[in-house]
Amino acid sequence: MIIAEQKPLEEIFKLLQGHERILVAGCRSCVAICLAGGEKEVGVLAEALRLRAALAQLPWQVDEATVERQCEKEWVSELAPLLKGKDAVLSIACGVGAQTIQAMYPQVRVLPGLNTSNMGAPEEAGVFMEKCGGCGDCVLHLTGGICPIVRCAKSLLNGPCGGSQDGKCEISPEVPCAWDQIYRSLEGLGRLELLEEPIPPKNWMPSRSGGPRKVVRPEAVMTEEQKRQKGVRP
Amino acid sequence: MKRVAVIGGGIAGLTASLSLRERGVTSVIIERGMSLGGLCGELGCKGDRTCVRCDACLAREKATEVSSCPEIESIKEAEVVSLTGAPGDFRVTVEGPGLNGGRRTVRAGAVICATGAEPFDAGLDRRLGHGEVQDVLTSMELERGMMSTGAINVPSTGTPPRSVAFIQCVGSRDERFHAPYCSGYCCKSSFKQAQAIRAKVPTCSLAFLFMDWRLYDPKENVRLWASGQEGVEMVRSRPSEVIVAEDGRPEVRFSSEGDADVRSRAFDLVVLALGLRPSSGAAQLARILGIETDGCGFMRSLTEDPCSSTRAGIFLAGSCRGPKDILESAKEGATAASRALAFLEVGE
Amino acid sequence: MSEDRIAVLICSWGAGEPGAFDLEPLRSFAASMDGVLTAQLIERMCSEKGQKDAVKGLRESGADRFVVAACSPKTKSWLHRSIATAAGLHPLAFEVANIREGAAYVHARDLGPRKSEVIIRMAVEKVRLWSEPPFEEEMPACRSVAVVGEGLTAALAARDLAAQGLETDIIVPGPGFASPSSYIFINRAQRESALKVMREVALHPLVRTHLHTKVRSCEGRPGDFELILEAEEGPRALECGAVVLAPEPCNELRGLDGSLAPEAEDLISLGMRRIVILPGGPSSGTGCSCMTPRGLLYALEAASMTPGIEIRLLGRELRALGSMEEVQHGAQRRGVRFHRIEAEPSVRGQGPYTVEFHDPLVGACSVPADLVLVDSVTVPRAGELASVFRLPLDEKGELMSIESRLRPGETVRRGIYVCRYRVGNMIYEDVALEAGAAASRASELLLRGAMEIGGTVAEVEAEKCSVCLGCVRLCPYSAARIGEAGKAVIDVELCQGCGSCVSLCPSKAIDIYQYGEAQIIAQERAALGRSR
Amino acid sequence: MRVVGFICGHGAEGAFDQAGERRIQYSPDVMLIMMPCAGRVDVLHILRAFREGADAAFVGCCLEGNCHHVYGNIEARKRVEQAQGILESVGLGARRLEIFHLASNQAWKVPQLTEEMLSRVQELGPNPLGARA
Repeated sequence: MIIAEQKPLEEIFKLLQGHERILVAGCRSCVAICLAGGEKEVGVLAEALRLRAALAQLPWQVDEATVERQCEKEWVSELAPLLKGKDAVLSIACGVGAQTIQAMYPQVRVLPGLNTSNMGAPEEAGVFMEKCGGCGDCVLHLTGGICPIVRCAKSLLNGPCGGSQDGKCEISPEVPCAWDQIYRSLEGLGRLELLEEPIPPKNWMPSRSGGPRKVVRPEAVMTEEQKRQKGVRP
Repeated sequence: MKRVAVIGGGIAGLTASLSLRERGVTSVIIERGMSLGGLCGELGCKGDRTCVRCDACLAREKATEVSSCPEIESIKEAEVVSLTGAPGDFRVTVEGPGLNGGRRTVRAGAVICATGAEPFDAGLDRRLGHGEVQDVLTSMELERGMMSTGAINVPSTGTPPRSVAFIQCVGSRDERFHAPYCSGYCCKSSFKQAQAIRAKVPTCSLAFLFMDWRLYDPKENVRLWASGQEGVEMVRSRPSEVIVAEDGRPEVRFSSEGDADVRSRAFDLVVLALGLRPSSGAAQLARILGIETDGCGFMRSLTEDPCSSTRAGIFLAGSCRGPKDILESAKEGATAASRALAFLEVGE
Repeated sequence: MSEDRIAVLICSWGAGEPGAFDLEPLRSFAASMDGVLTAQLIERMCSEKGQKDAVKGLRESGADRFVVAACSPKTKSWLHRSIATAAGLHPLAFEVANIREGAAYVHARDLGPRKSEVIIRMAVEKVRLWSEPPFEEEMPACRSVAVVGEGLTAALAARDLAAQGLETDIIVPGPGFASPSSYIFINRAQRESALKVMREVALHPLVRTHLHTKVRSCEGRPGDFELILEAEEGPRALECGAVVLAPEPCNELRGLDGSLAPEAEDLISLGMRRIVILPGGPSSGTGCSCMTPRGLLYALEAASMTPGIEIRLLGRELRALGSMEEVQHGAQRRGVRFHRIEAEPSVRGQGPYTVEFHDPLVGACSVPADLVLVDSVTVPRAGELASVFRLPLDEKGELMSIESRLRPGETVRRGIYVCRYRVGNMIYEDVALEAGAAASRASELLLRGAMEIGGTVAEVEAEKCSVCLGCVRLCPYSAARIGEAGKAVIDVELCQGCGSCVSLCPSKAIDIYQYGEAQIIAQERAALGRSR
Repeated sequence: MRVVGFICGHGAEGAFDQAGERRIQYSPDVMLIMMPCAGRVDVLHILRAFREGADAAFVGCCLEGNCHHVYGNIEARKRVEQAQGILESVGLGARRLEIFHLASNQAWKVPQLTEEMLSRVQELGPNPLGARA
């Protein structure tokens, strides 16, 4: 899932300068689960903005809304009635959500209330860890199910660097060395021989280096004819 | 007859009554004092932000619960004067100021005796200076301060102490006072009082003068605690006396293990950790109930069944059958309730 | 004007003794509130007449909910419930405005009435938003108790339960009851009565003993559990209303080679005249380095049977609570020696041994010994039982109960009770009381008649749930789980109404009856003088 | 001055009740809202109280390690810390919010803690939002 965290309140206050009618928009998906942008956080942030407005005598009028998935048009269209007269949407979904709203409602300014951080998972309640770099060329089958692209600070593909100390990464004693973990995982699987096979230099084209990526599932794409029959406008 | 007379409204009696009520059995608590809670109710909370598990708050909580139960009647300021009838259908007659001088007879299928124990009268051990040397407090007097105002002050100055000595086993493990037994609760209690003092006055130095340190819960490891704190001493010793030092403070004379000399040290406050002894009137009550007492004057219980007395239909719970801490008393209250109920089942 | 139908009942003693302050202005204040159909002064509400008046007032007014302005809700809520029921209302359709402990008793005379108004206003605003919670009285589906254990503790618990007329199933992993470790008995009489209890229990008509059987899982709820038992002939189900976990503590004296201590009476014939008993130390399960009753009892037994035997107990403290003190004196009189040691002793040789230690009273000691015994206690199977019954373990690896709140034997799962020991000081009495207390809790649950289910309970609005698992991870009672529809559900039988999940839920999908979100906000606004 | 106290139904309510039983006086500016457990207290409740004009707020709970619902008071502490951060950021100040640990037999703490809270608010000045009422 996508992990995000709220921007510091002070930064959000600055973002909202000059705006009056504000909608705080949350999402019930990933950001709710990582406690950054669900309905509760929408409420808390809205309440903080109202307090700030009252104390600093700012003209802010704050409304709240939370949709199921802010990255999908059908859900985002629920916001339409609430957007009437608004001059800013403070989106506390991931960047995808904020962009979806902006794309659908070009007349309102969409401001990001969160910093979208990574793709990860909860390690334990309240602790979220990056797990996948979305590099577009997965090697987990060679590395014991542990991603060297994001879990190694240097994204090394063929073993640890000299900074690996007692199973920890040199960037911080808190961070485990991914290659130490990979070794242990393969050892447990009885597949240490996989380490003998060098992983060739990585092709970063499927990653961000190749520009924005697009995934197409032809079996799900409606044909032009279907779109016409269904009345979908291009 | 599914009604039980519970003699004593301390923690054991309260728990017994509540436990019976849960099982649909009504009870009458006969309490000698003016309020429910017993000895436990005279203790103060010893926690600051963190609970030290002294369990003192439970007297109040259980007493509140009991007074909110229509199934439990409590007669305060009254004592049992006679017991007639037979097991399964007793008649307990009570008398006292709570009945405006009158008498009342309560019918009950069984009786749970939970009369508790009393703290040792520190004045009897004259060497320890209570009542004669100023700033020598009993553990109960210290508790009273904590309970009513949360304050821990040196009586003569009204300010918090800078040094405190705890003298353990006062009136326990002492043949001179017919108390050959260990009272069990006092190590724990002193340790918790010490924590409360530390929480209030972090710089206060503490000394425990003890014979054996008897705590079970590893969380209550006093040595571990002492070793992590500046100025906490564990001195294995039974002090010989407490006298008035030159500066007017109480001075403890003691010798300790591996040290042939007798030492003298003055403290701002000396706390006497009182042992428990049979409550006054225990012997008379035992006679009224027709049950036996042991050599020390506590109610005697059956070997196989610690909560049964020597007479059918009369059950024992808590310190009346020997010193207990709060939690043990509660367990006994619940167990005695089971035994009483089992007895009533058979009776019907 | 709202269409709410609220009644306000003010007890004449609600502000303390009548006359403490004039309640009439308070009554007319309450009567003036929006949606309040009637506000009445009730003469002594806890009297029989007061209750009748209250019921009559409610009935005549046509109110469907009410506020009681009286003393603390802690003391009299049963009374308000019965008033509600008698008036034909939901038993929880009321709110208490505590104007006595909350105002009259704690504020100066002139301030009490004003504060009482605020308190009543808060209660009215709260009750206005009251909605009917799931609430029912349910009889336990099954009134039998499963006792899981292998020895005396289980037998004692079963005895107490069966004596109260409850059917009891004892689930024993082995071929029969383990014989109790002899050192928990102070005397022969105790040993005999233990054997008697075990025999009696085995023959009791209400007790069924399942040998060679283990529990594989435990599902269900208080009053209606289903255990899956694993026996030699295959798995089978057992219904029960409550469970008592009574693992038998194992307290033993063992030689350095791991063999059990010989019977005290055999020592001489084995050629063992010099015996040293060491404390188990932190690794033994006693968690301490103390002389315990077990060692003491063995020493006493050995010393009384064999004059001239030389027996020493080593340890930092001597734990002999209550009457065990007398046992200690007895042992001392018979020549048993006690050495207090601060540091670990060292043992040399292969038998005979030499034990070296430092006793502050005597100095450095080096004593020969034919037999060195180590005192150790373990409570077996704690880990296994914890995982089968989904219970937490404490830092020592023992089954956790919530004793600190004086509910002996209770665990976080209602209906499952546990015997806990003060390992390191076990005597017969401790075992009997642990078993007694846990059995008592189980019988309280099953004999109380109807169990109340619901009331203050949390509920998930499935549409809003993001299935973040927050409530599932947090709930101290394991009442939250993901239901068949793929959304969180809170089991009304298990929920104890703390509300932690409500304030945690990132999707505001959970609310709690009796303390609803809107109710709390309404109270806040009322407290701060905001209009509705 | 107006102080809103969210109090748990065990230790804290017990202490306030005991204060009543013992006729221990405290300021009528303290308004109590009963909670089943301190774990019920939501950041939203706290922030809302300030928006409605409270000058200070506190959460009263059982002593740590003695929560009747195992760890509701630990949850409350986290909520209070979160809310304190927000109060600081919006400019009201974190010191207007406190968590109090109270055992049911600690009535003596009630006047001490509430007085302390009130004198602190006196020093910080009233909540500017309160004037709207």
